Amino acid sequence: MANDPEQEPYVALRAKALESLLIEKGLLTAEAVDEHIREFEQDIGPLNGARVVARAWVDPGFKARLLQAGAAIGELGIPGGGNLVVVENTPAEHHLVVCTLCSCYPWAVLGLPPTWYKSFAYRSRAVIEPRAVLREFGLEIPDGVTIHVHDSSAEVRYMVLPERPAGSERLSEAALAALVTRDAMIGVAKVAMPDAAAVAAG
Amino acid sequence: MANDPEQEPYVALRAKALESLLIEKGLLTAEAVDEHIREFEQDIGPLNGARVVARAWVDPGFKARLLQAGAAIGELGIPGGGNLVVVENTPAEHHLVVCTLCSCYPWAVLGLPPTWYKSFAYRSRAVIEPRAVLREFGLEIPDGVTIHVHDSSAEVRYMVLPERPAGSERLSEAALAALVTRDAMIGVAKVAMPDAAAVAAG
Amino acid sequence: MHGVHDLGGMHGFGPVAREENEPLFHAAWEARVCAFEEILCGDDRSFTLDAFRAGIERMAPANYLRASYYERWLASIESNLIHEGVLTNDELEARIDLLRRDPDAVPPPAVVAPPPAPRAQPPSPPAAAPSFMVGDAVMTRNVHPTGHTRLPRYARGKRGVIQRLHGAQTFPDTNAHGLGAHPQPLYTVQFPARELWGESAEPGQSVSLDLWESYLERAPN
Amino acid sequence: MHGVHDLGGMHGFGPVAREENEPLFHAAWEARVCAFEEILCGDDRSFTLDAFRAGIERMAPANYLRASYYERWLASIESNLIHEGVLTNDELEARIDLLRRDPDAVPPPAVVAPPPAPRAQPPSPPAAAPSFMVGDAVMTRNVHPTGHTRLPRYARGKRGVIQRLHGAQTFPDTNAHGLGAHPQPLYTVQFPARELWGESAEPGQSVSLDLWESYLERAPN
Repeated sequence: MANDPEQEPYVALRAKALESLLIEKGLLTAEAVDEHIREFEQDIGPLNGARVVARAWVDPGFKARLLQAGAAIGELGIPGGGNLVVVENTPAEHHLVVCTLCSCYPWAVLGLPPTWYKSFAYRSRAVIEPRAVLREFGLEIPDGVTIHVHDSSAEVRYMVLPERPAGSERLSEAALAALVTRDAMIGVAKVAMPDAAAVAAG
Repeated sequence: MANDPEQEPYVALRAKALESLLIEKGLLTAEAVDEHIREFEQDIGPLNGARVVARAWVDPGFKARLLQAGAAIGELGIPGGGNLVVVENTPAEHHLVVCTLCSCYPWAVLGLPPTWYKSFAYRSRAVIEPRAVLREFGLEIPDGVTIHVHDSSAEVRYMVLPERPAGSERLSEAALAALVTRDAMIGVAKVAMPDAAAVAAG
Repeated sequence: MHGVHDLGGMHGFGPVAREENEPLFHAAWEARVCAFEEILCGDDRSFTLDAFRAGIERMAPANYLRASYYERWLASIESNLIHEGVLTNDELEARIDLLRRDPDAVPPPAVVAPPPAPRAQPPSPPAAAPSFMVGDAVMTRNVHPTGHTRLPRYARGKRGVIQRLHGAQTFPDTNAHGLGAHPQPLYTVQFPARELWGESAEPGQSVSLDLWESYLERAPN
Repeated sequence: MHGVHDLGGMHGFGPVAREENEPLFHAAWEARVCAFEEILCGDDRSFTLDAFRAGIERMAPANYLRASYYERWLASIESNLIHEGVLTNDELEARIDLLRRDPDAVPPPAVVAPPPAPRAQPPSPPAAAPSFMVGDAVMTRNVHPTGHTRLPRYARGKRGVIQRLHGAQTFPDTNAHGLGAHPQPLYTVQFPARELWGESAEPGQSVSLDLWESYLERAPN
């Protein structure tokens, strides 16, 4: 995606001019803008989703309620689950989330999307060649596994509940949460045990 | 379509560099390039098509052969009709030519296409809203008339044989040819008698 | 609309480029634009989310593809505010000129007037009861509206199965254009990839979309 | 490929802009590029017409939309000549640099060597006899190849009627990629606009396309 460096100063100037006019017209204050940026940076992000996943792994009752209705994230004090659908990866089914028309993404549990999720390449290809896309992410999905792609075309938001990694039986809920990556909750990665990850990276 | 004036010198430089290399490699000569340009400018063009149309209007035998096979343009000494299909406008049917994938155009009879024919707007819209496009050209096609759009997706080339205007019965073949416009042979205009045209313009 | 934003199934954009340790924003202005949208966009605010999306889609296709993500957001915020009469293009250009000449220019003191009321939306009839149940086979309609729609081009005229009901939700195709919310039942519809992509489909794949009832017809048996 | 070049039915490009008394070319370089293509492109020349078209389609989508018409031609001529080994990108860049610094630089005297022979195409089997007759109902296949094709996206999986037979012609989908001519019967297929555009179609309209036999299947009754 083009982010023309020569153009950036002009864009920054346009944004500054717009803010100046909107303040003048009473539509926002610089402080409100700052406060929203603080929220983007501190209050939302994939740690919320990771807590949800870890809880679902250790608490079958919560998991059942979560798969029934994403609003169950409210039990962990996380707001915004009213339009959330959580889909579960299993050895037979793999879920992947995309938004082909714009960049819909489950802010409540994952925060702001990474640039690749918003890229033309991901948006165009995830629905027509998900296996090829996942291979670029280093994730080979065997032919026997069905891939379900969720194209977020309305206000429903999708989060993937990844498979709990083998060998994680004795980890605490907090230790489990620390394993869960943003990419795993989008469906472009699996959750790995730290050792396994080190081996894979080696 | 963007023809960025600031970029043009660079494009011109690129074209010049390419020509210089191709001459050096013996793939072309500047004289051959000049000769092709002379042909574009002098030998091909809509006058050929206008001669074909006028002949078809005055010679029913020629018209029948032309509608049967575009190669009949060879009878007028015009080469390149082997892949030409001529389609006839009537009070009940209107034909329109486009190339949605690139810019295929019947060079043999019409020469090089105008920029609007190659524009993204014409290529995208002519197949889905031809009546709206024709209206922008000032041509209102009544609802009872069927519009046939020819999207030139292969090496077949299409030329429209327009309706002979009312009141042209006493005109010579040469005078008829002078009435026939390029746009009428693409299907975005009708052929008008000079007086009628003057009235319309007034 | 069939715009360049409707990217599903398109070719030619290359591999998915990822950035290691990507920052949340790549420039300070991006964060501010993101906050503008949060503050200004909503049903009872300056413009609706549907109008915001439609504003991005109305960008000239070459500009859409050339602009960065938050540049597209900024373009839509500007065009929606201009459309709603909150500001004019001349005001914006003048302010850009002022700040270009003097980056520290202090704009006139803020007018402590209440912000303009958002444009009233035309009333909508209540949503009808859902016509389809989970498991029903449906066909998406072969429609090609020139306005905003959330039925992607790759899923027109295709056969799928209702997978989930979501209750009635605001219809973007009207709401984006100030024509009212007209809530309709929303469904998750699952399509076999082969239905969408024919023999080009990868093996063992489905695609699900969230689609409003008026995008759907009952499938013939 | 589903590229931005596949424009049929797209929205967002505005009205058709016309230029009064348009010149044949808008700059001298355009005429020369047009002549290069005439000289270099052909079955027994440096690259085929299909490869020329595919070269345009391979442009990055944002560049395709931004470039002018003959800029796209120049880009494809360059990329095809580089692909065929006639010249290298380094040679091209060096020559551009030379001519930028000294517009009147005289290149080395022309080597009066014969031009490189065009790449040999793989042999093709002869074309089969046509499977369809005028009046036959056919369905276009729902295929989404990543390579060059002349079946536009808007006409995939649609029902039409054979209107004309054109004999066997080189198949662009293979020929564009140096995979041989593989001639196939070519047909003009006529589609009712309603089949293509559903209820968005204007009244009383057809669209005809020239389609190769392998794009087609016999339509079910």
